[in-house]
Amino acid sequence: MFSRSRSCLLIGVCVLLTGCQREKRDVRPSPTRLAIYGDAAKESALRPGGPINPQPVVTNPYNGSGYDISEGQRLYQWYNCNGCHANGGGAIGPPLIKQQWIYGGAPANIFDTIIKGRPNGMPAWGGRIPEYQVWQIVAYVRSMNGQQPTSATPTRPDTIETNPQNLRNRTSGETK
Amino acid sequence: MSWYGGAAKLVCFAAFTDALAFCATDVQSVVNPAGPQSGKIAGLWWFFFWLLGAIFLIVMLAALRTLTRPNRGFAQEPLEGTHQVSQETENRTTRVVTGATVATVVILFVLIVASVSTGKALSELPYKKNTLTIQVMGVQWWWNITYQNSDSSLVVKTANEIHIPIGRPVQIRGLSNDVIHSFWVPNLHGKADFIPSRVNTEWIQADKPGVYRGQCAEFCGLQHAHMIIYVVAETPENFRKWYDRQLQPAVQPSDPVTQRGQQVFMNYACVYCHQIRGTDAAGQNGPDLTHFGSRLGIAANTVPNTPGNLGGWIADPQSTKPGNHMATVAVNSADMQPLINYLESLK
Amino acid sequence: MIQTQDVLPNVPNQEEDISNLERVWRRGRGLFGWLSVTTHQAIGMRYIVTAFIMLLAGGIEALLMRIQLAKPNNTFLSPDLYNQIFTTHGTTMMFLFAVPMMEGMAIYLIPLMCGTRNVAFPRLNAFGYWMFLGGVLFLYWGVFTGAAPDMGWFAYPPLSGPQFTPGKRTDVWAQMITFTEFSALCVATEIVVTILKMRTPGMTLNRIPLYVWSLLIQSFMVIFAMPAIVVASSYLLSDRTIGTHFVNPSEGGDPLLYQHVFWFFGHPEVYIIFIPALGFVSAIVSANARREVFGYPAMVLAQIANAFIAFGLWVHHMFATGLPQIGEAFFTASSMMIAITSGVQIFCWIATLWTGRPRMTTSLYFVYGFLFIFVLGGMTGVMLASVPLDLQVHDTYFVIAHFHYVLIGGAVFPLFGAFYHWYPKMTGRLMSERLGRWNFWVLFIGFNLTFFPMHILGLKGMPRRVYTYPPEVGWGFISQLATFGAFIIAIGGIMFLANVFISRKSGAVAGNNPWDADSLEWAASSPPAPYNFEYLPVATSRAPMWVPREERAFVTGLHTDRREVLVTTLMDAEPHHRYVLPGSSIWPFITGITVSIGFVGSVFNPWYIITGSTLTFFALVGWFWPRRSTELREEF
Amino acid sequence: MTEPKTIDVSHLPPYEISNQAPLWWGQLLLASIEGMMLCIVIAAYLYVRLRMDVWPPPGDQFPHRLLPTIALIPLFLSCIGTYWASEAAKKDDRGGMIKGLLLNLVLALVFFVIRVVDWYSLNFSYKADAFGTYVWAFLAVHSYDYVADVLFTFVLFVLVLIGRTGPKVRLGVHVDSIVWYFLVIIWIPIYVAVYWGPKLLETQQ
Repeated sequence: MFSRSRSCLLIGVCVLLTGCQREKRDVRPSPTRLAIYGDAAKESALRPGGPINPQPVVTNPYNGSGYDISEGQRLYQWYNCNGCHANGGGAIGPPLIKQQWIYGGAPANIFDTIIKGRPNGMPAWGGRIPEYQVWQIVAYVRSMNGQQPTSATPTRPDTIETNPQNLRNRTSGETK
Repeated sequence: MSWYGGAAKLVCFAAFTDALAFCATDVQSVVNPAGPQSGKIAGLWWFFFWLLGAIFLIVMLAALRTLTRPNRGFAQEPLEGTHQVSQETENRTTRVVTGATVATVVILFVLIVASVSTGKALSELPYKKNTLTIQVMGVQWWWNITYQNSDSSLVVKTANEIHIPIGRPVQIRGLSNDVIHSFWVPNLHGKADFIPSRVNTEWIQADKPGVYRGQCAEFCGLQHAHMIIYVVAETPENFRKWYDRQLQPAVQPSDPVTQRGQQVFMNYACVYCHQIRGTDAAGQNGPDLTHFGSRLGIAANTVPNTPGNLGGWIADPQSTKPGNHMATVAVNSADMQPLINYLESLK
Repeated sequence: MIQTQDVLPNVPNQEEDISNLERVWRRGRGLFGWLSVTTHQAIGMRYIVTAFIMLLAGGIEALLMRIQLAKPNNTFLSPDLYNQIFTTHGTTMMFLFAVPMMEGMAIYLIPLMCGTRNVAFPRLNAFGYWMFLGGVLFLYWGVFTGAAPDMGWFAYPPLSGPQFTPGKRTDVWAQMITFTEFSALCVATEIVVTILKMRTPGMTLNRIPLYVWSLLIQSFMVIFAMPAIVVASSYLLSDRTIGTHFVNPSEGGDPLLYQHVFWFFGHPEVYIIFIPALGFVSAIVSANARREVFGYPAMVLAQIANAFIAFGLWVHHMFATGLPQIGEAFFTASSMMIAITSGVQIFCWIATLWTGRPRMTTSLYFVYGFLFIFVLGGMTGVMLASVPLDLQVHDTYFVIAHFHYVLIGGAVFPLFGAFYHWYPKMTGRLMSERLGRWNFWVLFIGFNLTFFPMHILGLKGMPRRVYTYPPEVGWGFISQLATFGAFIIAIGGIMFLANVFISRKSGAVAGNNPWDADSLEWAASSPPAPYNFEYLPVATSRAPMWVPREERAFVTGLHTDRREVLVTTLMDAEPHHRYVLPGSSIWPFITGITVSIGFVGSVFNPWYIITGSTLTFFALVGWFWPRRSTELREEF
Repeated sequence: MTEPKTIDVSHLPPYEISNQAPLWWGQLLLASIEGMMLCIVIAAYLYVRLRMDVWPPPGDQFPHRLLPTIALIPLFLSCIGTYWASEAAKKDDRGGMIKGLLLNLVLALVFFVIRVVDWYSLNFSYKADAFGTYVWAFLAVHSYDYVADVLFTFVLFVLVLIGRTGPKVRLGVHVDSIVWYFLVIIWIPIYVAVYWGPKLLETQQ
């Protein structure tokens, strides 16, 4: 009897927890994630080192958080990542929807790539944007590959062309 | 004297101070029109108010009159006779109810005519000449403003603050590229929803100088409450001056502190989102800051534009406006004062 | 064997009939029995209790919002929490309180008023309740796990779309809608069929009580309006979960289309809530004014007209979206026409009270409160129908004041009146009239104190759905007043609850017809037996309970050894054939579980639609599989 | 004091298989709910089309019209089987019910096979654009209802086959017929919208 009520409690707690990570919205980033890795990036402990990557030890604080993935999606546009990588399919830069990563596809590797930049065009964002935003972008990039829970990942963007005249096969949109 | 005496005093005091506030703070009020559009609507409002108020009183008096009918009380009387009303009474009541219904129809007809003719009058403003076109784009959670002109050198970009000359019809072309917003400056006109993939226009005109407060009126997410726009109505001369000032690129910093501030701005993430014309900063994601120092408010007018507020806003945007999209950038304490000085110098 | 009906015909085998009925209609024991109940009184009561709990939940959410808004720049709630709470408040009140409460009252009262033993589809009825409960549990699961919807109760895309509301919040909302609309459609179907086909003999169309008319009209409105919200919530859900483009403007969808579809449902929804309440008012007025409601044909026609017009004015929720002017004029006119049909009803009630001899019971107090509040809300409604005025006050506190005046005044005040009126029927004891008066005045004053100032707030430019405001706009004091009023309403609510619980134990025993009211439910005992009537009473006039006892008539010859009822013809209610209702069944509950698996699962993985449907198919086969045991007992 | 009058109903039939049965009315209402839903979606489809300049959107081909048009023949013919079965149900004619239901099921399957083949031939997915979304939604919703009703008809068929032809089953067969007519009737506007809609609403270049 005791064990049954305990398992009921356990199930109840699990049910309550299912929503938590996905729905968490820390709009205010924790102060420890405000660091801007400038030149310090080279001495950063977050250096998994080179193309061949041993066990990544750094986990993304925003893993599985719907809000942060969506923030990452916004920043991906804001910081013009789509300028080279398009919507993950790649253009000037390599595609991001893929299995094989040149510099490693673990969260820490992607973080590292964004912070330090890579040869042949990937700029170093270290010294520019705060750490928490990099992690949000990492979360979004990983979601492109289905590396985030589907329940936390948007199915499609609401990509909206601002100017109705530019819309493909659309009427002008003038209503008055 | 007891506790409720004190409470009564308190309420009276609060009522008094608020009555003062009521008179003083009509910067965002439907019944304090500052232009022809809102004036017509306010006129229509008072017409509706008095007419419908009178009808309400009549209906309520009729309803209360029924209370004076002989009351049967709780005791059970014999059933016979109580449920039947004489035919004569029924006929008279029928006449009264029919009359009331006919009166309702007539009054509603009057109201429809008044409403539709006011609507027509509102749409006549665009036919005036000498108009000004301002493109306003609602963005989560601020207003991106462009004064349109066929001559591209006369286009002005700013944010969260519209200056208009008095007596001149202004066309607001409303856009949105994220969610639906609604532009509403009640002292000038009603709402216009800004809907992605559509352009909605609204014509406003102010007849007396002043600062009119407006606010997004369609729920648009976390900071819907802090998406405020000021419309500053000025004399044509003042407007001209303001406009010419806005056409200029940003002032170059003259003293070492502001020069340092400019460097700070360029070195941090600020440049990815903000534009300061005349410098390398060309970000388009956030408000244009070219003439930031001349504006009334910060963070879509969430707080007044003071150096203190600005410092607080940059250091921790999420405390002023939780959930907004400005990056929290850890600016060194040594860099903060020059940065504030620089931004405030952008008159 | 106890006689429950006030008058019984003199027929042989009376004792045997009654003991048969007792046996056949007995509810099962234990948890299994509780889950398989299909009698309408039990299901109706479950709806009422669950919906009332939802009223309390919505009320608590309202108080939290009022605390947050009591002073400028308050930080009691974060914006994220505030958005969740106001959305949950609206959703709860519209979908989980108002509609289900009206349905619950209808399920309880309609078979009694129609003089039959149960609703037409008892198992569908039970299933509807499980669906409703599923919606309640799902939404509040979201609330307690931080996945409460936060995009407003009408969930306009793109804000509610995949990009701007990450996580599962909108999905929870959309599937909660699916649950409750299932429930509403089940109830509407069975109410319509019960009213059309199972009225007692003699209850011709022009003898149907006004409350039953209002439910017939409301149910048809549900049938024609709810499909729109099915479409709207499916649009949203499939856009979010499988990436369709129903409302995606960049691929040819249109967010404005969602608004059209939503309000095509949303406006009739308001009438779905308050038309039954008008039925309550008619019942209370006729019972307490000691005469039939004046102008019966006018009342019925006005309600029908109301229902038709309700489908032609959804656009007045969208005047600010920039529609063509000619359309706006049309929708102004149609919106104002509602004032005519509502006006006719108001005039008829006043005429009834004027020519009758009103007995001031608490329920009649609530009717007077209703008249005051609802007429005032109607006046502001006429203002909102005018395009220029609407452009100013749309989406402000003026609108909030307006719809609380029409929904609380138009639906909740009559509902409280109805509780006081029918509580003795449901429990067998009268509620305290003394506490009732207090209850009324506290609610009435609290209500006006809360919501009247909001008109002024709206005119002073306060938009709705803002989680805070700065001090310089001068909304502080009025907001504080409204917060104060909200707590008075809460006290009124507590007084009502106290009255319910005290009277349950120690109220005066009611007897069958404490108010000497006119309709057939008062012929049954209080509370009614599971079979309602030993012998179905015949409606010999429009007010069958005011017919002298010796002139009443009854139906005999129905089999009492099974749940047999009488089916009558549509217009004249002539007896047509007998019809055996199913007894207790666990299958509605099982089907409820399988359907819930589909609904809840599909939020996380679309394939659950297939899983849920397959399971539901088997559950339905179990549901409809003819039982050999019952079939053999049938003589045919 | 006179005794209350009584109306004796014991002579009335204990069940009814016709449009007087409550179940028949319930089914009619469920059909109106679905019909209403369909009306709204078709109206929405026209609305979306009016907002587009080019129709169908570039890249999307017209759906082929040959197969679905041929498929109408078994669909309409299947109504005969349904009618046959429902009339037999009224007369308690087990053989007639079996034949009618069998005809219904076979033709329904033929139709559905053609539907699936045709569906595969669409060159756009629901993810492509609003046009694709609507076409897929129409097909998916109708197929869902269709499969559900075919399955329930099959269950009824099995019941009749094993000799369970009590009034409930026969009423079921009768009511199932109106569901089937409904499914056939709503297919007509969907067919027009999906297969002729793009053609009829084609942009005049």
